[in-house]
Amino acid sequence: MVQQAEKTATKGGRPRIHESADELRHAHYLMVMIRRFEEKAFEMYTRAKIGGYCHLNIGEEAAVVGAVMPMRENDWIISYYREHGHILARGTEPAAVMAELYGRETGVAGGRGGSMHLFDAERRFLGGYGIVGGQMPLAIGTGLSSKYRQTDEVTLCFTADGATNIGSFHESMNMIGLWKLPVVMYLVNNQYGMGMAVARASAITDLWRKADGYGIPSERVDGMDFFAVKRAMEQARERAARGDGPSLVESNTYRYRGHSVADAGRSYRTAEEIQEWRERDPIGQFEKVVLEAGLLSEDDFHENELAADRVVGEAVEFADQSPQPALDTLYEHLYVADS
Amino acid sequence: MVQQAEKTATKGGRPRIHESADELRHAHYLMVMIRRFEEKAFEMYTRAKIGGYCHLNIGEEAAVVGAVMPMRENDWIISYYREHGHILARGTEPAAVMAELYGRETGVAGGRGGSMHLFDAERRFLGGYGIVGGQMPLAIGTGLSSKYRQTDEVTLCFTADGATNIGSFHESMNMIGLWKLPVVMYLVNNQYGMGMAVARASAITDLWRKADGYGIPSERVDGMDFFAVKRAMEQARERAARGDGPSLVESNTYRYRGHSVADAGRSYRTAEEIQEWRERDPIGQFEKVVLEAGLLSEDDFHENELAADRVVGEAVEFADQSPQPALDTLYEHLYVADS
Amino acid sequence: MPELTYREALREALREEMQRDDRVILMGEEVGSFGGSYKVSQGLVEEFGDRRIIDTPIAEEGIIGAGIGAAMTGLRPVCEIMTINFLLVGIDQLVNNAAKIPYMFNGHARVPLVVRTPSGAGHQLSCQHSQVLEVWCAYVPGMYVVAPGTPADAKGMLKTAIRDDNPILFVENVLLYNESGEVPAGEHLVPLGQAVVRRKGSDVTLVTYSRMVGVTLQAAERLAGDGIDAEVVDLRSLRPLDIETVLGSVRKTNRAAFVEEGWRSYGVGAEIAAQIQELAFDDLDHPVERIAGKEVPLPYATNLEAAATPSVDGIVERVTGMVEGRRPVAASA
Amino acid sequence: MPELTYREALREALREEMQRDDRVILMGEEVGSFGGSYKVSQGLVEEFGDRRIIDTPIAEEGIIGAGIGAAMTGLRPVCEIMTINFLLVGIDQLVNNAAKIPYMFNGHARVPLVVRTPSGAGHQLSCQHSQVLEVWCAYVPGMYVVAPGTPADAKGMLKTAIRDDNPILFVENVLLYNESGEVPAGEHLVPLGQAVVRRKGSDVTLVTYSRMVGVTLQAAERLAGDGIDAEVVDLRSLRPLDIETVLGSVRKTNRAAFVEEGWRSYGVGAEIAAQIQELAFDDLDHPVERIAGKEVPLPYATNLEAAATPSVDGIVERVTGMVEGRRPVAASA
Ligand SMILES: Cc1ncc(C[n+]2csc(CCOP(=O)(O)OP(=O)(O)O)c2C)c(N)n1
Ligand SMILES: Cc1ncc(C[n+]2csc(CCOP(=O)(O)OP(=O)(O)O)c2C)c(N)n1
Ligand SMILES: [Mg+2]
Ligand SMILES: [Mg+2]
Repeated sequence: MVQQAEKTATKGGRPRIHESADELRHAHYLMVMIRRFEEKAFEMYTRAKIGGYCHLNIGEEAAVVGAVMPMRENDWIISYYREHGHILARGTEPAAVMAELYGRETGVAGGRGGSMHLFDAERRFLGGYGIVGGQMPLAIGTGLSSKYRQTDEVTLCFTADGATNIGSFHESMNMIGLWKLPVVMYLVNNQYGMGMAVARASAITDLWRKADGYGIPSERVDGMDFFAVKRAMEQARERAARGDGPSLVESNTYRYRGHSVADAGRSYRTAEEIQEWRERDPIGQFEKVVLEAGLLSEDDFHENELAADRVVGEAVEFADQSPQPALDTLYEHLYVADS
Repeated sequence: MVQQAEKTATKGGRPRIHESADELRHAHYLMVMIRRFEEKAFEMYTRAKIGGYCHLNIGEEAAVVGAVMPMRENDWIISYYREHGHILARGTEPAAVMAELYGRETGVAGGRGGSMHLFDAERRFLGGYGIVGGQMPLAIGTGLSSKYRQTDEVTLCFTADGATNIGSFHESMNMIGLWKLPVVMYLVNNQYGMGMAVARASAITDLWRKADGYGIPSERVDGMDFFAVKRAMEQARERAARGDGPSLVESNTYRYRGHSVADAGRSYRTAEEIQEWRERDPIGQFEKVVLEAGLLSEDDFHENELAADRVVGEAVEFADQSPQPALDTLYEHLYVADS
Repeated sequence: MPELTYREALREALREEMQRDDRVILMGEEVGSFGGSYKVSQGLVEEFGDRRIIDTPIAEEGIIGAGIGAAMTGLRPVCEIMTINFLLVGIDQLVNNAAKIPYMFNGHARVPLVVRTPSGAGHQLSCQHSQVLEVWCAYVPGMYVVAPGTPADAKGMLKTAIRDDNPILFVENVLLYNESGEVPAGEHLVPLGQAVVRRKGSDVTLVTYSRMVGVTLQAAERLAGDGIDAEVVDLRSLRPLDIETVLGSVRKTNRAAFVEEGWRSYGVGAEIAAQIQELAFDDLDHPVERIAGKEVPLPYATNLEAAATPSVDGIVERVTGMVEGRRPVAASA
Repeated sequence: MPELTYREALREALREEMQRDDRVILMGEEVGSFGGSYKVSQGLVEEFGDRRIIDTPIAEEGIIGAGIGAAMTGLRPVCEIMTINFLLVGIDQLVNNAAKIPYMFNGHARVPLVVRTPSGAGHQLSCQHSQVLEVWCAYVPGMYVVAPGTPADAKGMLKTAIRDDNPILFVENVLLYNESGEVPAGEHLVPLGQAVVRRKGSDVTLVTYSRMVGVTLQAAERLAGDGIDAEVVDLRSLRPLDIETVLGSVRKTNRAAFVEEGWRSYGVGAEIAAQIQELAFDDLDHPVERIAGKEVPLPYATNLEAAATPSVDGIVERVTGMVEGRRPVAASA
C-alpha cells in the first residue's frame, strides 16, 4: 500500500478485473438490491412504517459492496448507524433487516435496535452504533482479540468523514497503529457530516493522510468505482491477515439523499453538485465497465433488478406480517443469567 | 516555521543570542530558582508539609523558561499538573506558590487547589489541570475569544508526550488548526508518561509530526537548550500574534525525578539514561554558552543562586507561617452570586 | 400574549440575549445554516453571522472545552450539544473543568457558560439516543442544572441562564420542541432554582419537571374526573433545588409522588423522595412514590417503547392506588 | 485465614482467575511493569507476560472500547481505569456501548467485561482526583455496579465478576488499598448483589458501602459505648441492589441512616432512603437520614478536606441525634 496521494488506486488507469462472471453478477446484485432496499426504506419511512432516524446508503453502493466483499467469513465487521447496506452486503437476509426497521420481533435485533443498530452474530457483523465515533474503539478490541487467539481474522471497521474529528478516532487509530492490529479502518467520505462539508469540519481535507500520525499506511480511492474500492480493500485485508498490520482506506463517495430521511439534503449543497456525483453513479459505472469488458450482459443486469425488486418486496411483506415483540419480553436480555 | 525534521532549530548550529545581559541574568535566575523551588518542594513533601500528588520540573527548566519568557503580558497560559515552574517562570510570587503547595490561605488558589491547580488571574495564568489532556480544549476557547475580541493575544498551551494519545488532543488540534487560532501548542516531551516510554504509548515517536494531521506547522527543538526553545517559541508566538495561526513546538527534555514525588522513577529507566540526560543539564549548558560568549560571569550565576536560595527559603517561611483557610470558607466560591 | 413553540421561545431568548450582549456566542454542531439539529437556532446565523453562530466539528469535548476557555476570558458562550446522549463524550469538560474551576481556583476564575442540550426520548430513536441523564450533573456541586417544561420558562430561564455567571447545564427535551404555549414578549426573566405550582390541588402532590409536566397535568385532569384533586409542582431546576415549594405542597396534601421520564433507581425522584421524608416526615400519610421510565435501554419497537415510558394512564393508576392506600412494591428487574 | 491487604486480595483474585481461564486479560495504564498506579497488578506481568497484562496509552475511551470489542469476540477482559475521575473521558463507551449492547442487539452479543477503578478521596488529591461517581453508573440499567468494602469481598467479588457475563463496573477505593483483613485462600466467590450485615444491632440501621463500611463500624463501636446499638449493613453492590437485607434490618430497628463518601444530593443514599420509606414506611420511627460528603469540589487544604469528608465523629453525632429524636434539617448550600 502506498503513502502518496499521486499513487492512489484511482489514478493511473482502471484496475484490472479479476472477478469471475458469477462474482460480478453477485456484486451487481448486491448494489442494485441495496439501492432498491434503501428506496423502499425511504418510502416506508414516509409511510410511517419505519420510525426513528433512518440513514440511507444511496449513492454509496460501490463504496459499501466493494469494501465488504473481500472480507472472509471469519472476519469481523463493525459499523455505524448508516449501515443497512453494510449488513446486506455481508449477506444478512433483507427480510430480517427490513423487519428490524419496522421494529418487529423477526428483525435482526428483535425490533429492539432499529435502523441504527443492526446485528448479525452468525455473519460476525458486530453492529451499527449511533454515537459518532463510538464504534472505533471496539475495533481495537476485536483486533487485539483476533491476535490474542492467534487467528487470521481481520476486522473491517467502518467510519466516516465527520467521525474523523472526534477523540475516539484518534485513540483508536493510535492503539491500532501502536499494536499493529489486524484492522482495516474504512473511511466512507461522503463529503458531509450532516450539513457540514468536510472542509468546514476538518483542518485537513485529505482525510486518508490522518493515518500518518499513527504510522498506518493509507490511501484514498474513488468510492464510486467498485473495482477501485475492492482492490484497495483486498490488499488491506491481505496485509492485515498476513500480520503486517492495519491500514486506512478512504473512499470518496456521495450520499444522494440527505443525512437522514428527515433531511432533504438541499440547504447545504447545490443541485449541480448532486448532479455531478449522480453522473458518476456507482451502479451505472459498474455496468458500463463490465458491459464493455464483455463480462456481463444487459440481461444479467435486468435479471438482478428483477431479483432485487422481488427480494425487497418480499422483505417488506415479511416485515409487514411480522408481529411486534411481545410486551412481556421488555426485560429480556437486559442481563445474562450468571454463567 | 519549518515542517521537516532535518531543519529543526537544534540542527545546523547554535542559535544566535540576541538577549541582553539583563534578560540572560533573569532567565538564569528563573531556571535556578525553579530548580531550587522544586528541590525544596521535594524536601517538604517528604517532610509531610506538602501532600497529594506533586510533580516536579527538575530537568525541564530550559524547556519551561524558554517557552514562557517570549510570552507577552496579555497572552494566556494554560497548563497541566506539572506546572510549578510554569507559573514561576510567568512571574508569580514563589511564596504564594509554595503556600499553595502547603494548602494555605495565602496560596495562589487559597489552598483549595494545591500543586496541580495553580492559578494567577493577574498574570493570565489560567491554571494547572489534573485530567490528562483536559487543559487542551480550553485553548480552543481562549484562542477563539482572543480572535473574537480582536486582540493580538496568544495562548500558550502546555501539553506533554503522554497526553498526545488522548482524544482531547485530537479534537483540540483539529479545531485550533481548522479555525487558525492564535495558539501555540507546546509539547513537553520528557520521554515518559508515568512509566511509559514514548515508543510504548504512541504509534509514532516524532510527536511534532502529529501536527501534520491538523495542518499545523510544527517543529522539534532540544528542550535542554534554552536558546533553541526560546527561538522557536518567539517565532511561534509571533506567527500567532500576526494572525498566521497556530503552531506546535515539541521540546525534548527529561525529568530527572520520578513521575511524582512518590515515584522513585527507577523501575522503567536505567541509571545510564538518567546520567546521559543529566550531562546535558539545561542550567549547566546555559551557563557554559553564556560564559563562553562573555555575556555573564560566574559571579552572576553565584548571585542568582544566592537569590534563588533566599527567595525559596522565604517562600517556605511564608508558607509555614501562613494559616490554613478558615473552616467557614468551605462553601465560598462554589457559585458566583448572580450578577 | 403571543403563542410560541418551545423551540421558538428558546430562539427568541437566544436572539434577544445576543442582541443585548455582544459577548454572547452560540457554538455547536450544525447550529449555523442547518439551523440546529432541532432547528432551535434557525435564522440566527443569517442575523448574527458566523462569527457569533459557530458551526463546530463533531467533537463534544472540544466544544465544551472551547466554551470554558472562552468563558474564562470574557465571553459568555452558549454551547449546544445535539442531545444529552452525546454529552457523554464531552462530560469530562463539564464536570472536571467547568464545575471545578471557580472553586478550585478560589474564585479567581469564572465560567459563565451555558450548555444547552435536549434530554429524553423522541419517537423510536432507540437506546443510544433516548436517555435522560441530567441527574448525573445534578449530583455535581459547582454547576447548575435547570430544565424548563414550558415555552415561557424555556425563554425566561434561558435568558436568565445566559446572564448568570455560573456554568449551567440547560436541559431541553426532544419532544417539547413542538409544544406551544404563551410566552411573554421581550424582557422575560425566570429566576433559576424556583419551583412552581402548575395546578392547585388538595389530595396529592405530583412533583415533576420538563416534558413530564405536561403529561402529569393531563393525568391530574383525568384524576380530577375521578374526584382526586392533585397539585402539580414543576421543579424547573434540579440544582439549585427548591425543596421548600415541594414541602409546602406536601404539608397540605400529605401525599406525594414524583414523575420522571428517566429511570427510577438513582433517578431524580430518589432525591425528592429522600428529602420529602427527611423534612416532612410527620406530614406524610403514605410513602412518597416514584413513577418513572422502565429500567431498560429504551427499545426501538413502538410497543416496547411505549411500555417503557411513563404515561398518563400509568400515572392515573398509580396515583389512584396511592389515594386508596395501596402501598408501592419493589421495582421489577 | 491469611491476612491480606485489599490490594493483595485483588491481586490474588486476578492471578487466580488468569490462571484458571486463558481468556482473562488485564489492560490499562501502567498495569504492567509499573504494577498499576495503586500497585494492584504488581508482579502479574512477570507471571503472565505482556500478552495478557497490557500497558495502554492514556486513552480511557480506547481502553474501555478495546475491552468491549475483546469481550464480544471471546475474551474476558479486565480493564483498569486509574481512578474513577478519569472514567469521565471513557464513560461513553461504558454507558452507551457496554451497557446497551446485550439488550439493543436482542441478546445476540455479550459483553463479559470488568472495569475496575478506585473511587473516593485519597489524601489531598484535590477535586479532580477525589470524586465518588459510581452512582452515575448505578443509574444505568444494563450493567452492574459493585463496590467491595473489605479485602475478603475484594477478592471474592472480583473473582465472581470476572466469571460473570455482564458488563460490570467494579469500584475499589483509594484509601482501602492498604487496609488488611482475613481473606480465604483459593476458591472464594462472593455473589454479586447481596448485601451483608456487618454488625448486629437493635437501635438503628446504618447502611453504607465501600470505605465507609470501616468508618461506620468504628462509629458503631463508639455509639455502643454510649448505649446505642447500631446494626451496620454493607450494600456491597449498588446494582443489583439487595434492598431486602436493608429492609429486614430496618423492620427490626425502625430507624435508618445511610453513610456515604460521595455528595449527598442525588447520591446513593437518596435511592436507599427512597426505597426504605417506600417499602418499610410503617416501620419507620424517624426519617431515613443521610450522612455524606459536603457538596463542594473536594479542597486540597487538609482542614477543609477533613471538614468535607464524613467522619466517625460526624456519624456518631448524627446517629445520636436520631436516636434522641432530633429531626434532620435541609442541606446547606
Ligand atoms: C458524539 C455524537 N455527536 C453528534 C451526533 C449526531 N450526528 C449523527 S450523524 C452525524 C454526522 C456524522 O457524519 P459522518 O461521520 O460524515 O457520517 P455520515 O452520516 O456522513 O455517514 C452527527 C453530527 C452523534 N450521533 N454522536
Ligand atoms: C485522563 C487521565 N488518565 C490518567 C491519568 C493519570 N496520569 C496522570 S499524569 C499521567 C502521565 C502523563 O504523562 P505526560 O502527558 O507525558 O506528562 P508528564 O507527567 O510526563 O509531564 C497519567 C497517566 C490522568 N490524570 N488523567
Ligand atoms: Mg459523512
Ligand atoms: Mg511525559
